[in-house]
Amino acid sequence: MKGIVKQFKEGLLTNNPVFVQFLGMCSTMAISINIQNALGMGLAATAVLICSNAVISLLRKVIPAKVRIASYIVIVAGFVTAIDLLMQAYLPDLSESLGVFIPLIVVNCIILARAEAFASKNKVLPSAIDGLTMGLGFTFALLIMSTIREILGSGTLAGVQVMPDGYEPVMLLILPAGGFLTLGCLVALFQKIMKRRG
Amino acid sequence: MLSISSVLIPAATLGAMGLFFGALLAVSSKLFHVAQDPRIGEVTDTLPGANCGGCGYAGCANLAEAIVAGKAPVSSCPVGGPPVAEKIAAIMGVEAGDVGRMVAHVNCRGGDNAKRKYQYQGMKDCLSASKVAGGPLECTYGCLGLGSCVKVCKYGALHIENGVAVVDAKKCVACGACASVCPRHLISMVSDKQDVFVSCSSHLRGTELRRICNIGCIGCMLCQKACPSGAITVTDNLASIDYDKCTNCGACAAACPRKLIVNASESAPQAAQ
Amino acid sequence: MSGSELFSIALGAILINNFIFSRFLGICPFLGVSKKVETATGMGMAVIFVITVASAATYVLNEFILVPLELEYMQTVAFILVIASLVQFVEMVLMKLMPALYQALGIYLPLITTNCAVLGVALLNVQNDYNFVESVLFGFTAAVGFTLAIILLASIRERLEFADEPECFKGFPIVLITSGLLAIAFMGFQGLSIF
Amino acid sequence: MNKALQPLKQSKFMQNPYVQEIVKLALPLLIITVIVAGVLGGVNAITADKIAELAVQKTQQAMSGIIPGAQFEQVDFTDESGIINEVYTATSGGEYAGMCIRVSPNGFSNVIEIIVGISPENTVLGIEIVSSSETSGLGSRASEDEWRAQFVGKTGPLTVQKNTATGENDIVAITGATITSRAVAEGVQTALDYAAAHAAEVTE
Repeated sequence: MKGIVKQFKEGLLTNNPVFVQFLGMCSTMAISINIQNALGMGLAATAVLICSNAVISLLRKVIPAKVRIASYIVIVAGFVTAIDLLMQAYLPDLSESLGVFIPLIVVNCIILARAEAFASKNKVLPSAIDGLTMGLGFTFALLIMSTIREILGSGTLAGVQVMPDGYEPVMLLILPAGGFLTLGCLVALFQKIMKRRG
Repeated sequence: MLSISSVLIPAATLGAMGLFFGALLAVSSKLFHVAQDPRIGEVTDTLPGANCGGCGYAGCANLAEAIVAGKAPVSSCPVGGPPVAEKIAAIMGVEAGDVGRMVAHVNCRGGDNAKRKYQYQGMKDCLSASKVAGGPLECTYGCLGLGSCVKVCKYGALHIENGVAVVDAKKCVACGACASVCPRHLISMVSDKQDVFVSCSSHLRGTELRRICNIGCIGCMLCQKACPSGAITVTDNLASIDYDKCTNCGACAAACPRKLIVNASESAPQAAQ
Repeated sequence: MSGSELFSIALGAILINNFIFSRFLGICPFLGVSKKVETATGMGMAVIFVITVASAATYVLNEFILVPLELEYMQTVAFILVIASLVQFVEMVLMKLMPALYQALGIYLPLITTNCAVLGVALLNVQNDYNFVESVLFGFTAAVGFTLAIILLASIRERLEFADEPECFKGFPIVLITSGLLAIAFMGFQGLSIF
Repeated sequence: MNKALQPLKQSKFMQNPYVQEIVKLALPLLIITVIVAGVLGGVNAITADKIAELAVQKTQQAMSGIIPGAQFEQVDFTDESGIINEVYTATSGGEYAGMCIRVSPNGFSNVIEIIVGISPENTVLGIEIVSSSETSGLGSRASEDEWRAQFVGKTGPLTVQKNTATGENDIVAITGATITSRAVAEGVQTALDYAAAHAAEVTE
């Protein structure tokens, strides 16, 4: 049990995939414009992470080293396409707003990094839990990013007008450049907190 | 609906592609087989594989090659830390222990004791400062204390104490980043078992040196006479210790009138006056 | 497809919709490998080499295998299989035939498989249904855009070593802020359009 | 299993190192790709008709939004512009009530699907953005009602203006999303041209 709590703490805080390991930043910055996108992307990525980590650690002894990367990616791509198709059929509006970013989960560095660094070296259950914790860490980072960018950038939160009418939204935060700036400040803040807590 | 063909066709096409690429990789791995030290593969696997570049190399395989070729120390992976270092040491057949932990050491203690030629207000970087008329210090060998080594060190093992860089042996992993960035080349890698050091690198003659720094080596040779094992010799107005012969007895530190020979085992002596 | 159309694809991919600053593809290697200019150039060359070959390969694959068999939904899996094997194959060939070039590109080749830009280009080629020449050109110019961005950032980062930014901004945060400013600069090209 | 493979293993064919390497590497990859492809084939078969059904449903909804109470009948079409996907004729109460054309111009980040309703007198009855993944907060504001309402009643060549609409056929672009606004205008213009050219052939 203790191991799992440690993994959760690691996934969300000390070893957060976005703020500490700097993985998966392509989708973090591009998607985090509003909360629904962030939540949708985060949960889809978490689902893929759990399944792919579990399956990869199941097959880790069977896959020879030379074709390791190719087979991992095919497994991950298989899961992503399956989830993409299911989403298009049963969650059409979410799938439309996530657009081109669902296929890009395949090459989202978090999934392959966790598969390579963790799943290929550990048993099935820890790998699945690692997938879950890293996925939640990723969603946690996405949510923070999107709350800031949506409130300041378009004055709404989950589509609901939050800021007073006189508020002139900071358009820059919605644009790509805003992604870089917001993530930069967030990582700085994160490093400051982690440094003070030793 | 779920018909057989709608499952068979994709399975067949992708299976054929998988086979084709698998075969391509297999044949090419045989055809283009390059004799490579198998240990590189093993070391790459033990490294975390995040290719973060924290060790200064462009990725883990690159670092593995450097370690196997002996160019990089066993413990240069910051992310992996000691556990990974031990595993790599085992692969390399080198015990992490017996190689002796190397530690960086700054061969100067001038800092605020050294006289200034001018008040430097440029970029807080030793390299840039040393370009301005040979640096703000009268002494052309001494530490400028602007902290380029502190900035480059990824483990926070260096800090500036009254004008001169000091190494915290516990945190230092001997990655050599500070040694390469210091424009005066004052930082050398020594075994952490060595306690006695000459903390000066100036070859100026005694009279000249007395004027510009009150704790520099004047080449009076007293230490050379006092040393029982002949480990310390004065060459070109500067005392230097042969670390293999030195037994850390501290006789030279006691004999030195300028108190600049540091004996880490006792508390570091204060400046001369 | 007339010359001006090709030119507009090229200019679009390099400046207007630069792959890093406005499409957000390939950020992980972009931030990871841009410490020094020559490592960045090495990465840039490797990316140009692989993306151009990958665009050609994925176009051929899509046009002659996936579309006739109505397997469009398999695009992602098929493309990524091709890219991964292509990169590994190219790495082996280079290691044997051109060791000097391999040393230069060396470690960046496996890094590229996990690069979103490569798959991004392949998918965008299909979406804009470019023909063969347009796809290869789009791949090539997208990679040139990537290289331009990574070299720009690498040269700035080398000077960043001497700036004394606040303690918590050291490392990645200051790099992200710099990329943000570069992205703002690249936004200036948005208005550019070719007729 | 191993005993059964024994004869095969001894055969000369298997001794060749290339073949052994191929078997060692290609077999796992083959197995994985076949399984993954099989699963995907299955998932696709299940979801294919659901997705198609959803698409048709969405188009119907959009079209009845533009010409309420009309029946729509798909008509085949000759498409020169390259961005027209479908053409429907609308008949309400038995007589011809106009045409709905689905166009998909290239927007800023992706293709935008629009349904343009055109009255028999070749004026725009209304437009509906079926699908667009433009940057939300900017390009996505194209689907807001008052911006789309600008198109209603327009006939002539549409021109996109940055701030104020002076001419009779002007459309005010969304601030910060001129590329999306231009794309939508281009889509509507193509539909208008098509309707004008083919109105006669459809009504008889």
